[in-house]
Amino acid sequence: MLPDETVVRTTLSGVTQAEVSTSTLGVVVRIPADDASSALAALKASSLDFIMLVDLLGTDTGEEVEITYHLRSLTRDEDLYVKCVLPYEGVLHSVWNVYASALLPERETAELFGLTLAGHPNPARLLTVDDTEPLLRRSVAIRTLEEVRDR
Amino acid sequence: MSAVLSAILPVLAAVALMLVNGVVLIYMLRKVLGHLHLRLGPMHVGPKGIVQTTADVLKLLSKEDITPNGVDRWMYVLAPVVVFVPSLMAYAAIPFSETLRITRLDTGLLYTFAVLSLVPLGVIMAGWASANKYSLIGALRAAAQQVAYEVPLLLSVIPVVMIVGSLDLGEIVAFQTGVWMGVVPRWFIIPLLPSFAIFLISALCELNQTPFDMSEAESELVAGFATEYSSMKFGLIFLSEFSNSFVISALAVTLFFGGWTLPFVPEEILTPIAPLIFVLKTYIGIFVFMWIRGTLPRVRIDQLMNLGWKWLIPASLAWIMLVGVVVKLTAPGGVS
Amino acid sequence: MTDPRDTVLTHALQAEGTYDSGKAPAGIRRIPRGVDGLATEHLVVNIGPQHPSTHGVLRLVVELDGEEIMNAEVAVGYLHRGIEKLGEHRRYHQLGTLMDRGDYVSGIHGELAAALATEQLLEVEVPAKAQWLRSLMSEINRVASHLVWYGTFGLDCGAMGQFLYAVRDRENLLDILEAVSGQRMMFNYVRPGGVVADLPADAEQKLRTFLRTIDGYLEEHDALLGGNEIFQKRVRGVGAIDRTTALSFGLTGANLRCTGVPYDVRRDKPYAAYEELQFDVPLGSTGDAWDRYLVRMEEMRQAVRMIRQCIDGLPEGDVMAKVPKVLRPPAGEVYACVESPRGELGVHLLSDGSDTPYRFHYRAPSLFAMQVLEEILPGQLLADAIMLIGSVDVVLGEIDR
Amino acid sequence: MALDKLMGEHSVAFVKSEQLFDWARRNSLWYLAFGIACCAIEGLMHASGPRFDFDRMGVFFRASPRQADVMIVAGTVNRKMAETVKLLYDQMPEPKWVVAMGACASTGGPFREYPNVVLGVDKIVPVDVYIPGCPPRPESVQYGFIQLQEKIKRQSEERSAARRNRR
Repeated sequence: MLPDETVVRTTLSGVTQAEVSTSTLGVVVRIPADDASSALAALKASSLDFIMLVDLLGTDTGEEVEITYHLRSLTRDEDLYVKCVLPYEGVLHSVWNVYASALLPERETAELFGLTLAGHPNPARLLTVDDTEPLLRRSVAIRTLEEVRDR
Repeated sequence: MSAVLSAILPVLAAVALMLVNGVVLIYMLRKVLGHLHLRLGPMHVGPKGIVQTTADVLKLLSKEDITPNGVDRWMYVLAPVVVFVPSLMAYAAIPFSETLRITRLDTGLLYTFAVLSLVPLGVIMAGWASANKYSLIGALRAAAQQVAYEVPLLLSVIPVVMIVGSLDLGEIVAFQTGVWMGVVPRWFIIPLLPSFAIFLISALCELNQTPFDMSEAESELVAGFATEYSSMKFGLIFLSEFSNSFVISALAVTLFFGGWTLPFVPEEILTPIAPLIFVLKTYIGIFVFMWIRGTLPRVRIDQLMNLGWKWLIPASLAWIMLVGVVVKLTAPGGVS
Repeated sequence: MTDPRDTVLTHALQAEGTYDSGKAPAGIRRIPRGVDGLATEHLVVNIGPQHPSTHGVLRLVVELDGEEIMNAEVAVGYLHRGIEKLGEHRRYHQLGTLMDRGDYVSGIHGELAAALATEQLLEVEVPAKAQWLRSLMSEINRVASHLVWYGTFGLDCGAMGQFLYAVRDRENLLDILEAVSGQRMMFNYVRPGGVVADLPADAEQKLRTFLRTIDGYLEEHDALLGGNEIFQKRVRGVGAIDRTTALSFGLTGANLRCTGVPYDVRRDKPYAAYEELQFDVPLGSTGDAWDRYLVRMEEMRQAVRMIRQCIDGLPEGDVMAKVPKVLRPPAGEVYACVESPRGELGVHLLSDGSDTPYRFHYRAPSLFAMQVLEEILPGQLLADAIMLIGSVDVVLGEIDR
Repeated sequence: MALDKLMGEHSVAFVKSEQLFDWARRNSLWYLAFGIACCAIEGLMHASGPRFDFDRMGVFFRASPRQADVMIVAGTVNRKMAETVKLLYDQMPEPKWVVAMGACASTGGPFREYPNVVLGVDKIVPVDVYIPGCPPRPESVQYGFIQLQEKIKRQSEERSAARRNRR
């Protein structure tokens, strides 16, 4: 059920330089961050017809934040993972006009990784109060046993 | 007895009756809802939980009485009184038996409806004064609902008055004694079933009971117009809601179920236990209200308005014309 | 007049200085007001974190014009407990405990997703009996979770009675779940490699007695709420979500199937024992609240049908594969998804070879169901807004993670 | 209460009426269901369900804080929720009690290491009864309420004892 890589490569060749690979996850496409929305629009309109953005998540890889878009085409029942990389205080460009399902996950990812959200209708914090530091960064530690014991 | 005493005694009886009623009805509601919902209702406070409501009332008496800031002081304090007093005054005209009655009013029916239509005034005052968005929406809903359902309530009662010819509740009941063709009791429920149906629907709206309890909709408006009321002010509102349901049920029994009369019981047994029969019938009516409250979902406010203006009022007008024609045709010999 | 409750409303929003009622996202429809020039002042109501009908601590900031909603904005985060962050400090077999507390109404599905992801990394073969037990427990939990949805959906429409009947049935189901896994809600039953324990004898006997009565009870539920005229008038044709909106907002599960899209993870990406079980996937047509009701009631009947097949066809064999005490899966990234009662519940695991995952992401179906509310609420009445929250069946533990 | 000014603090009438009101408070605890997380499903839904019925003890669900005596905090309180808990506690009329239900409300529970979680609701509001468990069974929630009733009875005895030896 993996989408066939050559079609992915051809659809993305015009829009951006992408390198397509297959890993335990499935077919993974790595693209530069700032033309994420144009790549997603191309994939959505292509013959592979990725109609649904199932999920959007960020990962702190130690020196930068990696954003993963999980696309799915219901008619062909195939999944595709588009990844792009952002510096720590980078700007996450919203893709909500391509996939409206990214509205809330983007706010959450930006807030928990300390990114600034651009092009989003309501870029406010979703989950935490204002002055909390980006909690999902590897640098932010969780409470130790002593802190918890003498609460 | 001196004139003053004979004047005060019935009023005290009315107040005592209302308080006892409130206590018994709240206990009955929690028990009925409990058993309707497969659970037991209050059990631990006193044998079978009988003393539960007195515990609630005493607790409400001893609670701190909060007046939230930003509240329109006088209207906030006055509102529960305006809700409580009309439902107390409505007891005046209800005939418990031939002689046992607070006052003999020959316009008893009109008086009762006039007094009951004061309650929504108190509801709107409560909602507006307590500076809370939920109670404001609840109050405005209550206003729209009462206005829309005052009219069908009165229209549904006119056929009864047409046939009996008088507004005095005692006379309406007297008219319904005796039996037709040996077996059918002369209660108005049988000939005037449609007007009883309209009366029931609009009575449910008057009482803000489910399925029309939009003004204190539990799931939408937190506690509706009574959101900002604590301790005894809330107690007054809670009590008046139950005494309203007693009054409306008493009216339904008087108008349609032949008040304190039972068809086949001879005269001399009837008179001593007449008040008991009347109260028993009223409690059966209240049980039906609670039964409806436990099961039906809530109607949306605009559907309620459609039902009121587009269905109930035309239907009751048509029904009045029909009954008018029948009464006219059979006028010389009276109702056969 | 300042409303004390208002301080709760505005502290988060005004502090961020982002909330002005004029600005609604362009994509979200705005209802033009003042048709005949009658400018009415809008009332910003805060269906607050503490509200009898929100399913936990959801705050819906609703801008009302009279009873009609002009603009709705979801303010969540009151239950953000850091399931994903704590997942990075838990061993692989402990992830199930976090997932239980994510979607706390149907815990088995969360545990199953985490176990499936770990097994994909470990490439371990789960014995057949464990697969069947997993499907059995998932379907029992699905009926229990749909009963909670059914109860609270009726409560939002104002009916009290059927909520208590639903809780009565759910008590019987929780007895069975407790007999099998030892806990009523936080089962910790599905582990990477299989399930913890075999089906005890009394659980099977309890299940048989339960199955004798459940069909009659389901008919009773359907008649009590679905058959009620007032409920049907309240629900038919309200809050319709068409196909394209549902797909573009990432809806999955019953919310998507009620618009006619036949996507069900149990059939399209089969896991556990769902290949061997016969069940059909109910589909709706218009996608309104009535279709969501019908699809979920039918799903309950299918689940009971599957429970019967599971008990009769339970194979023999042991329940746990040979799995080392401390799991150290090879480095790699994996995504496993499960059909939870609220939609597709996915776990995205990135492991770096150590005994704790490097990144643990939990795809919550309720977050996407909540998102679509912001789109369909403008134009509805306040009473319908509360009912629609109940109809899309969200759990706040999942949205805030 | 005005009665103690009228009849004097040690008069039988006042002491008896105080015990009467304490009995009333004990037996009609209306709780403000503050269901935050998983404990809400167990403690509020199932505890007032058909099998474990809270209504038997006179414990009844009230939606508005103005009419509630007991606040059940059922679930994890995080920093964004703390303000609302404090506000609701302030809105409740005076003889009020707080029941911290579950490990999360008592000490932060399984999420205690996360910086965003408040370690126990007693950092925000004074708590009277802690109910352990994650989630506690409905029986233990009812046992918690019985303990609260005992506590109210003990408080009134302590008050009258203090008054007696002040004489």
